[in-house]
Amino acid sequence: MGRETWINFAIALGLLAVPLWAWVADEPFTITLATRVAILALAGVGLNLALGLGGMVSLGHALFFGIGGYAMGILAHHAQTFDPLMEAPFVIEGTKSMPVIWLTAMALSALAALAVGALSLRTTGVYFIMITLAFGQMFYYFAISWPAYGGEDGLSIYVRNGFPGLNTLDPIQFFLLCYGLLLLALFVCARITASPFGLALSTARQAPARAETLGFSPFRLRLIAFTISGAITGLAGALFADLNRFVSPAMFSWHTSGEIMVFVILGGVARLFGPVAGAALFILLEHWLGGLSEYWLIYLGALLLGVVLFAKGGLVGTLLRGRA
Amino acid sequence: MSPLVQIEGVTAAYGASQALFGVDLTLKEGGALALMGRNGMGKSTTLKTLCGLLPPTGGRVRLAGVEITGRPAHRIARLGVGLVPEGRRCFAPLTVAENLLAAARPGPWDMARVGALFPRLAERRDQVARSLSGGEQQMLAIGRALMTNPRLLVLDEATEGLAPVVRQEIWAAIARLRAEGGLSLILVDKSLRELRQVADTAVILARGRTVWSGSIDALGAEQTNRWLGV
Amino acid sequence: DPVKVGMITTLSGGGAGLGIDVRDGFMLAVKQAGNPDLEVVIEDDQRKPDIAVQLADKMIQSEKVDVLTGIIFSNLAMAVIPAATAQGKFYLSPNAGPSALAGRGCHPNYFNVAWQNDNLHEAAGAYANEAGFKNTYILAPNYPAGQDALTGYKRFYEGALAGEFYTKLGQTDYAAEIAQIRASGADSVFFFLPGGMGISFLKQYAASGVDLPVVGPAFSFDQGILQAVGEAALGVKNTSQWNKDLDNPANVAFVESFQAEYGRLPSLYASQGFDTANLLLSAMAKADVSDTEAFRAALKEADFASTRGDFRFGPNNHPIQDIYVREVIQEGDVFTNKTLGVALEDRGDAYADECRM
Amino acid sequence: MSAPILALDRVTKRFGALEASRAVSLDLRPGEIHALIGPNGAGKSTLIAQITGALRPDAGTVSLEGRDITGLPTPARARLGLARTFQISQLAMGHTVLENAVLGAQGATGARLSLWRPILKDAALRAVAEAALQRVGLAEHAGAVTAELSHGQRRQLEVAVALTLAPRLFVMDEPMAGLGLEGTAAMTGLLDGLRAEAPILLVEHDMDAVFALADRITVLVAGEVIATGAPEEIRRNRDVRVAYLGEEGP
Amino acid sequence: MSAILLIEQVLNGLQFGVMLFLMAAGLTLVFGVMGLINLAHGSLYMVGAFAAAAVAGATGSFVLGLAAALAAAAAAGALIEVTIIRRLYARDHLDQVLATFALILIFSEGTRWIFGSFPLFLEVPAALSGPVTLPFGIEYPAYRLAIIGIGLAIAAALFWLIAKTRIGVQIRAGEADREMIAALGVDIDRLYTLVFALGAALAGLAGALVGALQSVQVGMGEPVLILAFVVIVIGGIGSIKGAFVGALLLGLTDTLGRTLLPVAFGTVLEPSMATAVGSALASMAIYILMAGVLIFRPSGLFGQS
Ligand SMILES: Nc1ncnc2c1ncn2[C@@H]1O[C@H](COP(=O)(O)OP(=O)(O)OP(=O)(O)O)[C@@H](O)[C@H]1O
Ligand SMILES: Nc1ncnc2c1ncn2[C@@H]1O[C@H](COP(=O)(O)OP(=O)(O)OP(=O)(O)O)[C@@H](O)[C@H]1O
Ligand SMILES: [Mg+2]
Ligand SMILES: [Mg+2]
Repeated sequence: MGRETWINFAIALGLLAVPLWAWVADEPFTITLATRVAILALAGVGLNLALGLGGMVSLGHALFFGIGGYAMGILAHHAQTFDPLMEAPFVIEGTKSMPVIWLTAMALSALAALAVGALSLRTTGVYFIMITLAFGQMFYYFAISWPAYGGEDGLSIYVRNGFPGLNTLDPIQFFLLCYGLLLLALFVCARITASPFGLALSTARQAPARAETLGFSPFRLRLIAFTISGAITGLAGALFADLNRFVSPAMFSWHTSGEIMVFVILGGVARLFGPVAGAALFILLEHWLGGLSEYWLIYLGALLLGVVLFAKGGLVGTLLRGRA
Repeated sequence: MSPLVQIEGVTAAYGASQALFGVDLTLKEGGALALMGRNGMGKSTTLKTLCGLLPPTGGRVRLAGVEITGRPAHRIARLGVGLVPEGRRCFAPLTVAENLLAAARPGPWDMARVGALFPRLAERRDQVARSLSGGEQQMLAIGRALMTNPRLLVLDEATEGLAPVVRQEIWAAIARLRAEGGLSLILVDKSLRELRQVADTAVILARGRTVWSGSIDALGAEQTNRWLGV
Repeated sequence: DPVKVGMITTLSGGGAGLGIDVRDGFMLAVKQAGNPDLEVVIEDDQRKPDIAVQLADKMIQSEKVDVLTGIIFSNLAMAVIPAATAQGKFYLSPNAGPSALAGRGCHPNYFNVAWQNDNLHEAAGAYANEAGFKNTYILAPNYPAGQDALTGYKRFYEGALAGEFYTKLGQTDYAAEIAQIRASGADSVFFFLPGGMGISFLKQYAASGVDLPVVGPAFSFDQGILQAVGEAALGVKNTSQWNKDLDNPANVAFVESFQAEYGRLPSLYASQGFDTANLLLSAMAKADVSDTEAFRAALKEADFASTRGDFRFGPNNHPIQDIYVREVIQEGDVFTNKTLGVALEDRGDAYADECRM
Repeated sequence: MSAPILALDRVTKRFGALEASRAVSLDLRPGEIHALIGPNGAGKSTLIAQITGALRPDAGTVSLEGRDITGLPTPARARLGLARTFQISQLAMGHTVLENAVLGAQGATGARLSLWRPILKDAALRAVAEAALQRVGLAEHAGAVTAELSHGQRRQLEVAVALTLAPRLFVMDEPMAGLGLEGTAAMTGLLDGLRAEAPILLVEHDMDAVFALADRITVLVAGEVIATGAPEEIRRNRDVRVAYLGEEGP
Repeated sequence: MSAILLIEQVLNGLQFGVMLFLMAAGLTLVFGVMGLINLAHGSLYMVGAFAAAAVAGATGSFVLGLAAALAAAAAAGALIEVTIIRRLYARDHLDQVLATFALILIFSEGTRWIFGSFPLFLEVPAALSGPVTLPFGIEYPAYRLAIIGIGLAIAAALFWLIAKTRIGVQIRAGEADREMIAALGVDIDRLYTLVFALGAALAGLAGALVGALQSVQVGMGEPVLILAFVVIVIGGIGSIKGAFVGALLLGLTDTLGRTLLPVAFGTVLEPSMATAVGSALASMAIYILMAGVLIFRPSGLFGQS
């Protein structure tokens, strides 16, 4: 096994060990934090597919995160109030079943990613960053002012959704569920990276003209990757909503996009476990520094700055170099 | 009088990988030196250390007796070193005129004189560099270096990718620059024949070291065979 | 038994001023009471709903608090309160009072110590009738609180509307709206634009030369903000359940001690924080927090000296109180408010009927 | 005479006032190396861009084995068997040498891209890729990251990737550029052997190589074909000597 | 809606556009010309506003406040350029986004630490307060007219600086190839520090000018930053002309969208519904505009592809 594999293994194990310890020690909040890490890492894994492998610097992934969140919120809200989502031409009922919600969230965010990608991928570089930001902002303002599902106040879901055979209200069980999905997504991403598609995609990132002369259309490759990326981030959004039992337009805000991007960069762009390491570090910092001072954001800023300037390749990259 | 360029035991590295292991080179004022060697032997790297684009990790570089080792590139350039880099590196979004203007410093070389040397550039004054053909870009790179009014012109593969006529034109231009005097040259090129006509001394590099130096006339079949593969 | 309070409030970023005032007011009362049984943990929500939820989880799961309080903004309140009360915790709201939690979503463990969100707007509507406004132009940002504001105003206002306008949330340039107002033939303006939006609007309104009378809720005219608006606000009427010149002993003492402690005049929010802490202390004196029923009943009695005078809870645990009209004045070089009179007496709220608990 | 693989018929391209291709007609027949030479700025790269699909001609047609491909995008042309090398290496610098070659082999199959099966585990593709690397002499560098290759090795890899496509024809833009004397000789040998597999349209300024390799030469000046013919005819052509080769030409 | 009102709204749109241009000008300098995504540009805007408010408050002079804004923002800009930004030019956009995102945190909380959490006061100078009467009886705030004037002057000066001067050419050359321009004898480091400080000073000036109309508070730079990005992306990055056209387009779209859309919907929907839908759409209008422009012109109106 390569060095990176060992690091990945250690990260995965660490993320599992901490909440298990917390479970034994009866520290439910630590489990909640770990769940948060797993879910945000999942969002980052989604972004990393577009960003790291495909070179698409999207500052609009909050859009998919939010769509996933609202898919959960709206379905659960209708199940909670017992009025169907739609009556004509056929009835769609709300649901509290996680698998159904997940599939819906992924399908909707994939669809959104397909549409946004088809339009945005005509641009490149900074323009791409900004057009994705613009699409995110459109949804943000729409969600704020659209009164049907709470507008800026958001939607509260009083009881966490269910998964067959599990008690999702038990923090450790919900954690394991999220953790399992994270590992699954990581596995899928690893396979995609090693697949012909993945190789063609990263060739299209590094030398687009080369990909074309081998018969691959960079646009199509990117669009497919962007769609998958959106679906994964959408799934994370649905889980995040379930963790908080609440959705709000804040999920659509550009800060959210920025934070997901920060996880990826902090951990190491295009590193399989980069987003996991990044999300874990970020949540830890937020948790610890928050208690230090009212002006803790200054320290967070300084730390982030330090990472960009002095730890190229993010956390995973630095670990790799440190041992080399 | 101290020589114009004196490089002694220079070593240099790209990150962790060392590229130069001890390069020595001397060029007298008004001379023309051919720097030779196979691909990847350190010719361009040597020129980068001379121009300040890559700080040497050891050894010394002197220009007209002044030690310039490790000085920033713009300081060295202002001492009169004009670089025509490998791969042209024209400012792609700028027009021909702007490319020349960006480099201009007072002296005999100005827009008009460069235009006279390369009429094709004068015709394309307002075309952006990225849409120039390869040869046109090469001319622009030379013109741009001349606009700094250097006392030493460093040409790294200045005729790469040029049509034979243009190549001849450029060699003729180089020869003219030489004949007018005042300008010293360091040349890297793969055409031995032309180098022999223009240069007076030669230095051969292999694996980042000076392995041979002397008058270009002393460069015989044995050396070219052994160090250049012809 | 000791009571542990978790305060989640906004201490950094944009809305930090409000959270800091609530915290300072609250802690002043805690300090004055000197009750060793009361412990307070304070955390910053950064005005982000998901952070607020995470902090609430932390307070409940790992700090094991009994009572939560502190949230400033309605959207954060919606994220935290239903879950907290569902887990058997008490929530005392020092500021936000979204209608969803006053009506069908009310809960016996949720007490609002400030107002229901509509209250100050309703009072503005009532004042408008009194002032003889016949044709008001009303505007608010396009989000739920803004929509509620206009609804609240219209609930009591009897005149006609010269126009009804929703601005973008966070908008800072109001030239277009001011031009609409000028052209609308209105005889008065009602606006709800909290925070920086209100400051911008008032400055620009003053410079525009339109001089129709303006009325609004206290949020854009409060102590923390007025200095930044300056003369542009002079003379504007605004509605509030509290003012620093209210002449009751609790308030006089509060204003004095707050100034002594923090070196600035207290704001609306500070008074709400102060009242919230005193409500909690009054309940602690009567019942043990581990006896939920008794503690709840003790809270409901609201047996404390409120800085705003009479204070009691309605059937949905929201205040029934007087709401005053104030005018912005200048005292030396400080801009502040003077109470003019009562706009709505013993006002409860419009949603109490929907509350079943 | 066998039917041409590639045929250009009065291809015209304008950039504003400049006519970069003026009714250019030329063809490429099986088994030949057809060199395209001309002064800098004559329009060679522009013509190549129109052949490969990066630019669309304003008028005229490009056809491949009798089929009109003027409107096809680059990837579609590649799938029809058009392989090109670039004047400036276009390689995935972060990938290994083998990965660059394997992707070419994948492209040659024309199969839909799997998102699941690891490409390096595909023995058939690997065999094609390794054979191509072997031929250009890069076999022992298969595991190296491309960014670590020397300039000359990158040029070799360019050719190897083109080889993996098992194309109907090669279009090569200055494959000798930046190669040393030794490298040029090696590349000349390689191209010489290649023509048996598929014809080559070769743009090159190295006249020694051109005259050593070409079966036919077309000379482009100011966007216009001024001569086409066997190397000897071209060498003797007065116009060509004036416009391109110069009096001291080989 | 009457014709006079419509004219007035167009004027408002133009004025908002010019205001946006003031904010976008510095950003496009740094962002387009030096190839750096500076999310912290909004922070420099905030620094200008706070400096102006503090100094104007202490001295009572708006002009001194403006000078302080220019100086403080330029100094802050030069400081971060030398210590941090300089290391980012060679990095990809991603690193730039993260590093300048971190700078936002530091600036915002640092400002709050120094000035507290409450908005500061900054007033329009007495000479320019109140309205002036324009033809057709339009009453228009004098201060806003002054902003239009300043904005136009700055637009012209910048355009000249970048397109026509040797320094401008060298800056652009430096963006294309930093190492090369240094090898030609230009001290690109110092040049970039100057340009960055100039961009920062423009942001500070904008902050101070606009701060007198709006609220001077922590975080005031963020919404502006996004708008400014939208402006320069619509116009085409690196083009001062593009920033100018983009700003006016955006100002008009936003202002007219805000006022006309609710009216337009009022013809088909009941009034309160129409205002809600109309203003919801209006708040998205500029982003729709930007997406539309980019879909048809992927590198903006005046950008080079
Ligand atoms: N930017 C770089 N990063 C890392 N290594 C480099 C870099 N540039 C050159 N090298 C390495 O340094 C060594 C010397 O390279 P240099 O470019 O000086 O050779 P050269 O003699 O100019 O060759 P050529 O004739 O191909 O231009 C080579 O081994 C090369 O691989
Ligand atoms: N996009 C463009 N816009 C304007 N002019 C262009 C553009 N692309 C190429 N040209 C011009 O068209 C002419 C032909 O250029 P091309 O690159 O095809 O020449 P070439 O024959 O390949 O030259 P070289 O051998 O130097 O590479 C040149 O004069 C060039 O300046
Ligand atoms: Mg070289
Ligand atoms: Mg060419």
